[in-house]
Amino acid sequence: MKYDDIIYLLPLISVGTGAVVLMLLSPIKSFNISKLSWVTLFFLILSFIANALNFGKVYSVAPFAHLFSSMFVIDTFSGYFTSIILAGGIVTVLVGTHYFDKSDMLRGEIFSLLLFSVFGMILLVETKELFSSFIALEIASISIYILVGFQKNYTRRVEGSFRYLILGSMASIMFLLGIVLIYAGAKSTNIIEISSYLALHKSQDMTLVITGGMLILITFLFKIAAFPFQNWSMDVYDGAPLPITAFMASTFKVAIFGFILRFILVDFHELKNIWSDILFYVAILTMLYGSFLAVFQTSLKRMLAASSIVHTGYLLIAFVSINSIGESAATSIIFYLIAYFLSSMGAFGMLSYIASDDHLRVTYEDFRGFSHIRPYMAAMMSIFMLSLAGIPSTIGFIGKFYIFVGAIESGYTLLAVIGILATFISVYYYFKLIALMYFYPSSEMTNVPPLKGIPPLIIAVMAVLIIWGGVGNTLISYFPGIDFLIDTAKFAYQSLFIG
Amino acid sequence: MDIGLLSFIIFLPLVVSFILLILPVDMKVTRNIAFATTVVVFLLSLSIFFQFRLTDYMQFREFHPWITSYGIYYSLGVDGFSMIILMLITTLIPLGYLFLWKTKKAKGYWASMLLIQTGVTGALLSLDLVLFYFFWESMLLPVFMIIGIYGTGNRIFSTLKITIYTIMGSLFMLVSILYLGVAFYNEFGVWSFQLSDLVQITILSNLQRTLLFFGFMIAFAIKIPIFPFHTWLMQTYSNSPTGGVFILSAIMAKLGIYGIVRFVLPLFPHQYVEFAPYFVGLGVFGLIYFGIAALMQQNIKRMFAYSSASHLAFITAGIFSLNAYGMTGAAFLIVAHAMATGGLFLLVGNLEYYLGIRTISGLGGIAKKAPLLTVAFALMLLCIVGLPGTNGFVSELLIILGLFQYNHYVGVISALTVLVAASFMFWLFQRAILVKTDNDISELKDLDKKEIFGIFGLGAVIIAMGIYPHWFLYKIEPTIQHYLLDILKVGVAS
Amino acid sequence: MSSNFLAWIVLIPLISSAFLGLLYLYSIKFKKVANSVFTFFAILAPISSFIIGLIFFISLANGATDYMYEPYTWLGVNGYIISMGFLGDKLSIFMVLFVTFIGSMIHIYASEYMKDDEGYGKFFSYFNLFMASMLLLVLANSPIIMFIGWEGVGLCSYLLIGFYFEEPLNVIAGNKAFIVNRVGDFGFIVGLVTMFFYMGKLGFDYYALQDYVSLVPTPVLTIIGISLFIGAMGKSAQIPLYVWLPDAMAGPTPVSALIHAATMVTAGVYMVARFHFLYDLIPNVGLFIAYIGAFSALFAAIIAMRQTDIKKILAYSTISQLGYMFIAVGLGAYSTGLFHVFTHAFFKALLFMSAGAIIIALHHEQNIFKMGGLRKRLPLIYTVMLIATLSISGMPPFAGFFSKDEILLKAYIHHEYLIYAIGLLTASLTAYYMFRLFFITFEGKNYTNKKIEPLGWSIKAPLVILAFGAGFAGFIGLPEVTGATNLIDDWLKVWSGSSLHVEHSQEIIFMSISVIAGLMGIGVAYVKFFKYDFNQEVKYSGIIYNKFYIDELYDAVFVKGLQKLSVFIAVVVDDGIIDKTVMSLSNGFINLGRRVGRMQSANTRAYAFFMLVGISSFSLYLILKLG
Amino acid sequence: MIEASFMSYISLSILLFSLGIVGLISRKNIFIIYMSLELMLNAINLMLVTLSKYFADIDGQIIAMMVMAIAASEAAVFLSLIVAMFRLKKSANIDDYNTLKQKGTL
Repeated sequence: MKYDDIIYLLPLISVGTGAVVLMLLSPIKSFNISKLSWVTLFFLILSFIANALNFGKVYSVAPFAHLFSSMFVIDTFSGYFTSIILAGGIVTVLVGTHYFDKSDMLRGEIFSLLLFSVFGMILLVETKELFSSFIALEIASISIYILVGFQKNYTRRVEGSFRYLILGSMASIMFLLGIVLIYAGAKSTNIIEISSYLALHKSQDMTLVITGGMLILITFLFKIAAFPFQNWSMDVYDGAPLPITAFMASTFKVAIFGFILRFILVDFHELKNIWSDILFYVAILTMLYGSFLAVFQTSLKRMLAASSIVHTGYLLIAFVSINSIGESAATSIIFYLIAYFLSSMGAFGMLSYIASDDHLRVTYEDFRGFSHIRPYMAAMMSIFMLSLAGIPSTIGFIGKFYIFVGAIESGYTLLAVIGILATFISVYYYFKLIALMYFYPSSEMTNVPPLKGIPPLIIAVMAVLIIWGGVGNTLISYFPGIDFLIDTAKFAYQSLFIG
Repeated sequence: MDIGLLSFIIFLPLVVSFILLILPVDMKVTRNIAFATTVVVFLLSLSIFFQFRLTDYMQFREFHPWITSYGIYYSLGVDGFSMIILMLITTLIPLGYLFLWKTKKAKGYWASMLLIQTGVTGALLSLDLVLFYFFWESMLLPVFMIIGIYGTGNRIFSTLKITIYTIMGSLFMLVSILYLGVAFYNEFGVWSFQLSDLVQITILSNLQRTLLFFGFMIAFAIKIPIFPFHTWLMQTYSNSPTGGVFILSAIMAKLGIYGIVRFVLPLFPHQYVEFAPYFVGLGVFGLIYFGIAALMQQNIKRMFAYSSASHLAFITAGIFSLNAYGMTGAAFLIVAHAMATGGLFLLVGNLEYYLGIRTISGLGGIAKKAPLLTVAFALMLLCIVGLPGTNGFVSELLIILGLFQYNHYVGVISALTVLVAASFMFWLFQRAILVKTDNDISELKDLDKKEIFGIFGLGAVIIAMGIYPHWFLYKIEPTIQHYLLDILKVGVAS
Repeated sequence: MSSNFLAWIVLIPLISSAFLGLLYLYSIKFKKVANSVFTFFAILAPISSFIIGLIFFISLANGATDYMYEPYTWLGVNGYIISMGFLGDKLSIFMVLFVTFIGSMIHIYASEYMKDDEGYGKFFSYFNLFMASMLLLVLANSPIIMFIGWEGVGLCSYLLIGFYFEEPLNVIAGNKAFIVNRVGDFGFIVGLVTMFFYMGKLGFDYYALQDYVSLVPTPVLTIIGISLFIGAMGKSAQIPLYVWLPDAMAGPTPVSALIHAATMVTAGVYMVARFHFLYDLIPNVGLFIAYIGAFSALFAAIIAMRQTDIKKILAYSTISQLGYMFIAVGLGAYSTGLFHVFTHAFFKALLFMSAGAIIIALHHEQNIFKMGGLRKRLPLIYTVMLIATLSISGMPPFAGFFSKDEILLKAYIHHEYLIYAIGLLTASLTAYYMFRLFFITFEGKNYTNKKIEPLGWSIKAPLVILAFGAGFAGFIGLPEVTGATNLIDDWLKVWSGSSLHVEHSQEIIFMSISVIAGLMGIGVAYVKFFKYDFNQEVKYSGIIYNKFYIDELYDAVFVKGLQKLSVFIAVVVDDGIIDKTVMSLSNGFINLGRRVGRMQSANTRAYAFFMLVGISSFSLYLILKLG
Repeated sequence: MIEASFMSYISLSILLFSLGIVGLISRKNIFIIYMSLELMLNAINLMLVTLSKYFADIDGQIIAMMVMAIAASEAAVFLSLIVAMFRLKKSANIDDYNTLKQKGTL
């Protein structure tokens, strides 16, 4: 057996070991939050580097194929998503530490749980086999359940966590049921085998497999909070501690998409068009529902939660328009995920830095005249809002541009129009915040954190990235711009179909 | 890469404003540097004006790849029409600065003004539709800021209203742009959003073209604004600060017109011709409708808002008249009206600065106190009214000619313009400026040196363009003829 | 004399106006400038224009061809060139002469009349602008350039009528003048545009138009003719657009003199004469014009009979006289009309200026019933006023007699007996109300014993000069019965129209008829007012005194109507309907969102149930799909 | 013979699964909700085992084992949360936990 495959597993391994190590370290009193966070960072960055080693080229390997019976594949696609997930973890730690420090009941275990969930997510985007993907999903989800409800003396936390747990396990049961049905239909749970089976037996009755696929799809829709299964997200996002919300809203969604894209593109592309009609309506309803919820929220956190539903809708537009014509739909998802990751991570992160969940700067109104107290923070916040609203000169615009082009290209102009409408509605609730921050004379605010330390730096970096992603171009040839991102997304897409 | 003249014109204000925002300089320095910048830009555009060749169409082209994977290019160019508007913008803004000089606004105000200039010139000069949309949207933010932060009255509401309203329109335009791009891709197999490429699309059905046409038109109709989409205008104008309303009325509204001529006409000539009657109708209707509405307004800014709406409707009618007279006249009226309205708003800004916001009935007796201001006011007013000797007359005459050629009855109705503006403008002049009332205007000061220079500079241009219009027109003329070719093609085709 | 001096005729007053304006601003902003400076430059302008005009006149008289000067291309669109051009033919030079001459007189007069007014400089700046516009109007070589002057005149009338702008009434009068003129201009522009597209094939100056006019279908010509005449109605204050003229009295008296005598109101007549080639082809329109003129003449005369304000009376008399002029030009006898314009310029200027003299002499008293017995106290004014009154009443051998009589004759010759009758009636009415004015002012018991302001030479001199004009200006247009040549018909040969003839015996009869008519008017006036007793206070009332309530009618219909409509549009339509719709869309959406938000009930079982519904709907869809 | 028993196993598991769903939706007590979730899981396990028996390959049973493991881990989270909740509100009624209810609705 060839051991050089180990390099491909390094990210996974380092995160896993990190998780275990942190679990062991956390009881030790001398390791306070900040120390632990540095340890966490060490492992995350280690695996990030390990992942970045083979970046920018199209590859696809199944490490230790005989050992794992090629349950895992590590290709550009997974590498791409892994890097986003790891970045999510890193940002969460960097930005969140400040939050974890000042809020009680958050002890070192959270970092180990965080790493576990990251581990699960990486696994999720690398797996090629349904049941192992189920396990990965469960690893990620369960650790997140715990993270949400970690502060067990806050009702909202525990309640949110419990609701998430019940509905989540209901969803995963559906997932399991789907696996079982597919197993019953295709006598296998390996994606490649299933797809070859489907290819071979086109003529036969596929009801079981299709139903199973549908159930898996439902789970996916649940996890990304698409329309009929979106109710939990508002409560859970609202109930969770802010950094965790950020982590869930951006990173987890990315991982899920990574999995389902592989699932759909590789495995079920034969049968995809069976679902395309219903997904069409799901996308529309998701966007509408999200917009409806978002327009009247007073709490920023809930607004962002609702808006994340809308963004799910945008992603679903691209998801629907994936088809044989052109790769732009699929790649647009992969690209938009980055855009959304940066924006929402930035917004939530900023919120988690300057606000607290229940008493400090919760609602829109609490931000009156914020720009006079912290002009730069206000500017960053505005940048995130603009990017979320998809205003040009932010990466959010390019992402939307990309998605709508894909939709139109594959003939879903109506979806594009509705997406546009949702965008236009979103302008209202994003700009409201900017208006409040800038248009009011400065009001006295209690203990606004200063603009120094690591979290603001990270957030600023993300803001810069957003702008650069919006305007950056190939004029400066050696510096990666929009084109670079788009090309990487294309590589990731292509790598799905080799080997 | 080499930076062309146009890029310089576009991005100099942007760079300067960022530097100013970051550096810890106080308001005065910011203001002076900002003014210097605009002057430099003005000189640059002046050089363009003089280097402009009548022989060929698009000039000073710049062409660099931007988002190559989607064939989006950073491509700029200027033709006679955009050149005259560029001149207008770069001339107006410094002159406007002279008026805003004394406003005690933070540095953000001046920085935003510069940003607006960048957005406006960028939208004006870009030939790639995505690039155009890019500038078109981003010029909204500084306006949003200026009105919201420095505005008065119910500013936040009206700011959100204009922003959302405009963005709604431009999003429809975005869809149309994307659709065109995809259509081009489907037909030619490469991505491009170049105007010169997109006009070659042939595969679109008539229905699709019509829908896209309206996708574009709604954006511009809201910006201009054309009749049913105008309600944001009045609130915004009456609530925004002098600088904001100056920019909005004098420059931004004109860009809507410009967009129609630059993009809609070449992209959808058939629809342009097919729907011309409706827009001419809307235009002439709006001319009279807004004119009458202006009559009884109590707030001067509101009244001017209505009056500019009326003129803009007239311009719209002009560009849809499908002949050289109408379009030249429209181009000319864009300039004339921008100058006059801009000047008027600046003067009203002066009144507000000294006397606070007042209704018309709260003013009066200004003429005795501030004769220079009164003279300037009268000058601008006469240009609005379209009195011979001002460029207002030339342009209105040309548009009437064009509309008459388009349809005699429409032409006759549009000739009512000589009555519409006069009716309320002179009444306003009587009540607000001339007649002595017992309102206290002791705070009022007459124009200072800078303002005299600014406003009478405007006045001089207005008169010059009225007495010797040809010298300004012959540079637009070939471009207009070039536009007409599209229409003629349609005439041949249908 | 090179033709580019034509431009200078216009430019000199223009430059002086601009210069005076700046000087005035300087003097009020920084340091006072002496009146004498203003006076010098102000009076220099019209006189020098007059001299240049005179030179042109002489050279034309010596048989030079028409002068044409086109300095630059004013407008060139679509390869169609409209150049800024000046045309010096017999008509325009003729107009230039008397406009500048009368203008200079009024300038001189005003230089004293306005002497202690702080708006002195401004006044003359406006005045010269007025001259410049009028001269541009006259000298223009194409309708568009003419329109520039045309509008300029309107603007100046606005400025001068509202000269004392702090009084609301003055400004309102100015606005009225401008707006009503604009109504006329609307017609003018329509005519202009139509002309441009139907007659302008060869070019747009008068020659080109004249060459092409024969190829234009008559209906089009009719439209053009009528719409142009609407413009003339506005400028020359004919029914129904005459209402601004009486109010124009708000301005200082020299302004009234300038507007009524020399410049503005004659523009309409000039325009019709200028377009004679057009109107020759559409006699029906000409007839229409003639009738409008006739009725205006009568109407104004009737109103004038009951007025008490001296300037108002004169204003109505102007309208009435203008009616005569339009009768003439309408009937194609342009030269006759212009002849009356010429004579009228003299005696009307004279009347106004003497009225002005009286007014300042009596400390701004304008009500004739507060005057009286001024004969002894203002002998000079008495004399010149008498001349002027006789002249306007058409008494031989004064100027008015010849022109008016010739007009009536022309009316008869063209077999327009109704017009003739109206003209005759108006003549006697004119005689009546003018002498009424005259007797009440100068004869009768001395009513006011205010002390009289002494009048300076610069008021007296112009009066005397004009008095000669009013007396003898008629001799340039002697009727042929006298055997002398009619100089003016001779000069304006092109415009003299159809030269129908009547026997001299008949002609003499007509003369005597009109003289008798005039005498009757005078007689009545004498009986009623010569020994007018001021002790019983005059109280006029009734429809005539109230000018047939026309102003009230216009006000109620147009002004009030528009204002109501405006409020309706702004409040009901815009705010009430359109904006409400827009806002209700957004608010409706938000409220819908609030309703949808109920689904976030934080009830786990409800959520689960909702999920289940989703799942089952998916399955249902699948069942339907797979069959 | 085997057919019939196979179908009966399957139908039994379906029955259990439906019971689980119904319980999940209709019952208020958090314990019972948890139990109905477990019921569903076990129904799936039963199905898996039946299938692997039917296909005569071992995968299904292995999966069933793993599912039990996962169910156990979920159980841990569940129970701890239930304890925490009960501490907070002294109520086992799921409907009492609605602090996250959407405010400001019509």
